[in-house]
Amino acid sequence: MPRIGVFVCQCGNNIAATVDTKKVAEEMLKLPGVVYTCDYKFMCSSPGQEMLKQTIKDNKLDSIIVAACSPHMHEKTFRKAGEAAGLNPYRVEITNIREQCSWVHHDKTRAVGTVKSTDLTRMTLERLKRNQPLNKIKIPIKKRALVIGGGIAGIQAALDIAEGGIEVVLVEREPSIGGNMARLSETFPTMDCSQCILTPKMVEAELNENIKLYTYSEVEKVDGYIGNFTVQIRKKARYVDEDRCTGCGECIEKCPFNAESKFELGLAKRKIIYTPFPQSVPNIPVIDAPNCPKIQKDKCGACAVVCGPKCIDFKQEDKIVTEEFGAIIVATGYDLMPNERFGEYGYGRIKDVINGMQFERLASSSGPTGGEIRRPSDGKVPQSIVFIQCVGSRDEQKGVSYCSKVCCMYTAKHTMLYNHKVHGGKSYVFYMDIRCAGKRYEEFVRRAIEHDGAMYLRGRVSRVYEKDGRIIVQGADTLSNSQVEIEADMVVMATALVSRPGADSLAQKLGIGYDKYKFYNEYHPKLRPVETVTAGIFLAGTCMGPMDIPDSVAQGSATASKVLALFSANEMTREPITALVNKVTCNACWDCVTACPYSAIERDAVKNRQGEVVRLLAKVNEGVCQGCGVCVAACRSKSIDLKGYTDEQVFAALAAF
Amino acid sequence: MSGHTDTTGHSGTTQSGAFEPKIMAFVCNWCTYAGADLAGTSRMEYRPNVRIIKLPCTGRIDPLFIIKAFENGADGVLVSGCHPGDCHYTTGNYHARRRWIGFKKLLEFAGIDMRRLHFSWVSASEAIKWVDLINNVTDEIKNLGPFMEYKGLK
Amino acid sequence: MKIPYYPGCTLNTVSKGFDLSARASARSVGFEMEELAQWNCCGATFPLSPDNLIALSAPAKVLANARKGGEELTTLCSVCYNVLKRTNAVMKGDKEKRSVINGFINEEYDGSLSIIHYLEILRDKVGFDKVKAAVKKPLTGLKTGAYYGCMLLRPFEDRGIDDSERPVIFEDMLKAVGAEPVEFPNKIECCGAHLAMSNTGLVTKLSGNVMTSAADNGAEIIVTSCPLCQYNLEQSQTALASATGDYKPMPIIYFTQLLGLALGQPVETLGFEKNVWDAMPLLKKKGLA
Amino acid sequence: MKIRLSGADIDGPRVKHIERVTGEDLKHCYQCGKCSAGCPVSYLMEVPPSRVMRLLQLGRVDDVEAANTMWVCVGCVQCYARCPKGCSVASVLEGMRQIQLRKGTGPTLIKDIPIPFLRKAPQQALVCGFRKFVG
Ligand SMILES: Cc1cc2nc3c(=O)[nH]c(=O)nc-3n(C[C@H](O)[C@H](O)[C@H](O)COP(=O)(O)OP(=O)(O)OC[C@H]3O[C@@H](n4cnc5c(N)ncnc54)[C@H](O)[C@@H]3O)c2cc1C
Ligand SMILES: Cc1cc2nc3c(=O)[nH]c(=O)nc-3n(C[C@H](O)[C@H](O)[C@H](O)COP(=O)(O)OP(=O)(O)OC[C@H]3O[C@@H](n4cnc5c(N)ncnc54)[C@H](O)[C@@H]3O)c2cc1C
Ligand code: SF4
Ligand code: SF4
Ligand code: SF4
Ligand code: SF4
Ligand code: SF4
Ligand code: SF4
Ligand code: SF4
Ligand code: SF4
Repeated sequence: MPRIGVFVCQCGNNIAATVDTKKVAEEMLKLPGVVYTCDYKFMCSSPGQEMLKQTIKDNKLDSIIVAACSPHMHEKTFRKAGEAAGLNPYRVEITNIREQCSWVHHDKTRAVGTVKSTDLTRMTLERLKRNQPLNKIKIPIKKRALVIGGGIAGIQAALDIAEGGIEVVLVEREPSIGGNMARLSETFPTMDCSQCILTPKMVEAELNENIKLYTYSEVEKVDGYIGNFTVQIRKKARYVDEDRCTGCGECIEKCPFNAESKFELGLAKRKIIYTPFPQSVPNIPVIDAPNCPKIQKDKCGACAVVCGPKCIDFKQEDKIVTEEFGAIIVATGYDLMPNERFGEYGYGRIKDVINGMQFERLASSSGPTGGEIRRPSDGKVPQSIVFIQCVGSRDEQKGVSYCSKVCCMYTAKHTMLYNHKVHGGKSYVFYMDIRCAGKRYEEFVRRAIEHDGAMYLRGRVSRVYEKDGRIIVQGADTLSNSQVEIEADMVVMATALVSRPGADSLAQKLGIGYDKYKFYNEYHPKLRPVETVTAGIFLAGTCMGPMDIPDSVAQGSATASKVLALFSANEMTREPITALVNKVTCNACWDCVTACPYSAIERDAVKNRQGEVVRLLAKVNEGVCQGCGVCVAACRSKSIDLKGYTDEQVFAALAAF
Repeated sequence: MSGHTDTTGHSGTTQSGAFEPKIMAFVCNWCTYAGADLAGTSRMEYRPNVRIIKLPCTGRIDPLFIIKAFENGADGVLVSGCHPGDCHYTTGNYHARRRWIGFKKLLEFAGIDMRRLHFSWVSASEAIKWVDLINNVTDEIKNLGPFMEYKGLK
Repeated sequence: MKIPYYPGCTLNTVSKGFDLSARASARSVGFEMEELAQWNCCGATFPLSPDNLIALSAPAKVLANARKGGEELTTLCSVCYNVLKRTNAVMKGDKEKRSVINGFINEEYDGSLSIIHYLEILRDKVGFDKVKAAVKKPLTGLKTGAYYGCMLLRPFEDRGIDDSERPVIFEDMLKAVGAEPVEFPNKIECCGAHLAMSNTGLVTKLSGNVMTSAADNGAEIIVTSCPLCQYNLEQSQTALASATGDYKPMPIIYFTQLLGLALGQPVETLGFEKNVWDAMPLLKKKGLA
Repeated sequence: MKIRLSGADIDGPRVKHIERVTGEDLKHCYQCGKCSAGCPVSYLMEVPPSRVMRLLQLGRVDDVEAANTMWVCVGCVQCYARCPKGCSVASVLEGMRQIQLRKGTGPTLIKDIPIPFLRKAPQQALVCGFRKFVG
């Protein structure tokens, strides 16, 4: 027989005014299993808690009910008190007779309130009788962090975490970290040179003892859960021994062959053995294997000959390394929508129609033209440039429905750069709306218009074609209500920012969600903007949607502080309200697996001694389960139950109703 | 021991003898339960006929709970959770809703008048909505009279 | 290979040369165009207002009849192609409209026909490489502007023939027969279409833009797939030539006429005599006739 | 110009009628101007395509009906093919033309067709023209 105590709180007059607490206590004492009841003025006061503890001990109670205010108020208080008196905290249950009774039923005769309080407490009692003691789940935390993607967001996250004394592995797909920001010329709204503010951070990331860089690498497989992830990383063959290479660049110098530079977006060539750009971090070249005649046909080998430390290894293969982490930050960034989709703008047909990122390269002092604006076709300095905004953005027919958020600003920036570099050059901007809502952004655009003379035309362009060596741009100016035609030397398209190819497969490896454009989903757009539904995995930067550098950096730092907070304890405790599979009855229908919003249920197998699979069954990963109970309702064979809210408990409460 | 206790010791009627329905409410912990709490802290008044069972999420609600509630003497059942898109567990309430569609047919088959079953969304800030909901449901069930189909089953 | 063929009213009358050269060319590259036993005018315009179902009954009737004879239907005229293809999409995709239209025409047609343009047959079924192999007289050095107009390409969701902004199917065909396709920006711009009836000034202007654009890029001859385009371009050249002194009119012909020439059909059977601006001098100059 | 706006015009029966006949939802148009930019006869129109959409959004059916726009539109569908929102000004204009033709209030543009045209023009031009201008 259980030994249950029921404590009915008066809350001064808050409860006692409309509930006869004494009567409730007396009614409870009549029920089987209840060995002690009382009512008390202020249960949560120190004397109240002391009384509670003492009574538990004196009467050898094994579980208690406190009939008082909402569990959202004092459940923790009383569980703690119970625990101090030697009870399992989950054997302490609350009945809410204040918010649900005394405060909402104002019957001064106390009849209504007393009846309802008695009913509610009786229901709690029946639940409590079927209560199992539960223990908080303790999860050890592996205090190392993984950052996937070495753009500005990922670099910032890694630096901040390292600053907090925690080890970080930064995995970058390309041969160098830096991401898209490395391509930019000057950056809005302050017009600092991108390289000047980015390079020091890249170098710092390389030198920081707490940061391990895996460039030219990709995440292959992710297992585990918050605090305990196991990750396989593929280090792609560089054909250069990273440990011995001094970065002298001799090999690059001597390599006789060229290929198109991906970094320069088709505006320049690079060698077959190359670093993407001069300030690459690490400054270790890679060989572009598909284009290297030595690797393909055993011809050449010049680089190996000139390399002093002999670090070229044409036989190098990909390597898989396995590492363990407590948290993962995803910062894989964005791409630009392929321009080919927009035939009406002449891209692909007309050489001098380029996109915004290509313009960044032309304007960058480390770019293919040394920072002079010269058009790709003949190297001439363009005397007029038409900028087209919203190319692919806000275009649900051929592009994406969202606004890319940064292109209004960078187009204004482009007109300024152009005006500074080409005196007398005229820029025209076709826009639909000017969306520049950041701090000092509106002022920035007005400067482009008022000071740098950019001609803004409200409307879209419909046709771009060549005539007599010039580019004819046919658009509309809806403000003057007319069709306009401009003869230009160059056209720059502000194409939409889109997710990276393969963003979805990475998300599937990580178990995080993404939207229809394959941008990653945050847990809550306002209140948990850098978390994902998968505990321990965080998001920073443009992998979740278009944003500019200030936002990307803020998010990088935000994820770092989340990780540091997580790592500030040695282990995590979690509410033990999790699902549990009945191994005997589970028939492996996997309904629960598909129902679980957190992918917390795995397909497990029972094996015999020979290691053969005897049968399959579901298994809940307690580290991941959030205790929603969706699986329980989904299971048709009643083989999975939710601790603390078991079917048995609910039915018992119903029976007492 | 079952049934609302009342001062006369009879179940289902008040002293005055008028029919007082018993209403079972299944609510989620995060939204509706908090909304009901807010009604309390705001000292709003509503009909006393409802008894709440708190669950982590409406997605936890097994259709059997509802049948059991009727079996145990409920005259009406109320299910309320977070608004679509606001679920604390992201998609729990979608699962719940999807299940209800099939479940409704089953309930009708089981002889339960669908007017006795109410679904609603009440967020943590919608105390007024909660109060209105309880009052309306209580009045409606009152008009329908006691649920007799299952009486005597137990 | 036999493919059911809908000529349409224009090809049956004023543009007979288009029809004949296409049939003969088809035979040279290995397929037979089998004219539908029974057909009526398609209406020559796809009604843009969706409530105008009556206008869909004529093309639907064509489709229903064609379906009785096979699963495919080919046409030459761009307008017929456009009207039939779009009507077919309605019959296939919109159950409600389908039943109303079927009610009008007293048929049970479900949109299961596949409408393919002659050029698509050459590209997808025959293959341009096979066309190339069948060429007897390569049209070497013939600078040809391929004029697509509107109806082969738009609107994009029903297109099928090619990318609506950057089509190449015509040029690929011209390359296969050894001609030199000329890229010109106005190849997908409108010629003025039915405004020929009410506003010749406008047609002259639009067609003029097309032709000057082609001429500026070096075209000596223009090919089309649409009798109305052909008519508008031809008719506009007189006015164009007198308005701008340096514009020299050029022949505007159907693509099948060039195809037939390359495949070795006798030049007199190709219908060049019908053209206002004679192609013969040019072809002779190039040693092609 | 000053326009007095009223809900009765904006959501009025004439606008709704146009929407029903043309199958277009005028609200979708966000006035980017791409249709006007690409329309080959835009320069001739008293009200260019994007402005047609705007005036109709404002409930100004008369202003559109009074303009030559729907009678010079060649039906090339360029506006629709390139509209980022999938609106078809071509359909709107055709629908409005149909409304006028059905009422018999449209101008008679093809009273007298030049004989040489009749003799030489392709059939399709006649069929199409009559469809467009006579209804
Ligand atoms: C033309 C243009 C001009 C701009 N100008 C400005 C400006 O002036 N000011 C401003 O504030 N913003 C500007 N921006 C926006 C700015 O570029 C972005 O805000 C910023 O670069 C986003 O950084 P990120 O780290 O989120 O992404 P990225 O820079 O894209 O970095 C992501 C990194 O992750 C790597 N990666 C991707 N997938 C994987 C994978 N699976 N595994 C490993 N690594 C992976 C990528 O290789 C890349 O290095 C501009 C954008 C454009 C297009
Ligand atoms: C009409 C309106 C509608 C909005 N709607 C939305 C919306 O739908 N969605 C959305 O995302 N955002 C919305 N916002 C923006 C949103 O309100 C803000 O982003 C958000 O509230 C900012 O929070 P905060 O903490 O920065 O500042 P605040 O909310 O202003 O909080 C600052 C706090 O600091 C206290 N304080 C100030 N000085 C001192 C001092 N010296 N010492 C101690 N305390 C001090 C203040 O009393 C205040 O409590 C809206 C804004 C407005 C004006
Ligand atoms: S425990 Fe709750 S109900 Fe009791 S006195 Fe404290 S606040 Fe009031
Ligand atoms: S020559 Fe050798 S050491 Fe120098 S950069 Fe090349 S690989 Fe490195
Ligand atoms: S072996 Fe390859 S990488 Fe080396 S120098 Fe030759 S081409 Fe360049
Ligand atoms: S930021 Fe400006 S240019 Fe870019 S999509 Fe949005 S509105 Fe268009
Ligand atoms: S309780 Fe919720 S989170 Fe846990 S396993 Fe079940 S469905 Fe998944
Ligand atoms: S739903 Fe139930 S029976 Fe099916 S796998 Fe899950 S626990 Fe097992
Ligand atoms: S192109 Fe479309 S959205 Fe843009 S103005 Fe024209 S109808 Fe409106
Ligand atoms: S269909 Fe009419 S409105 Fe549209 S682009 Fe063509 S001519 Fe202009």
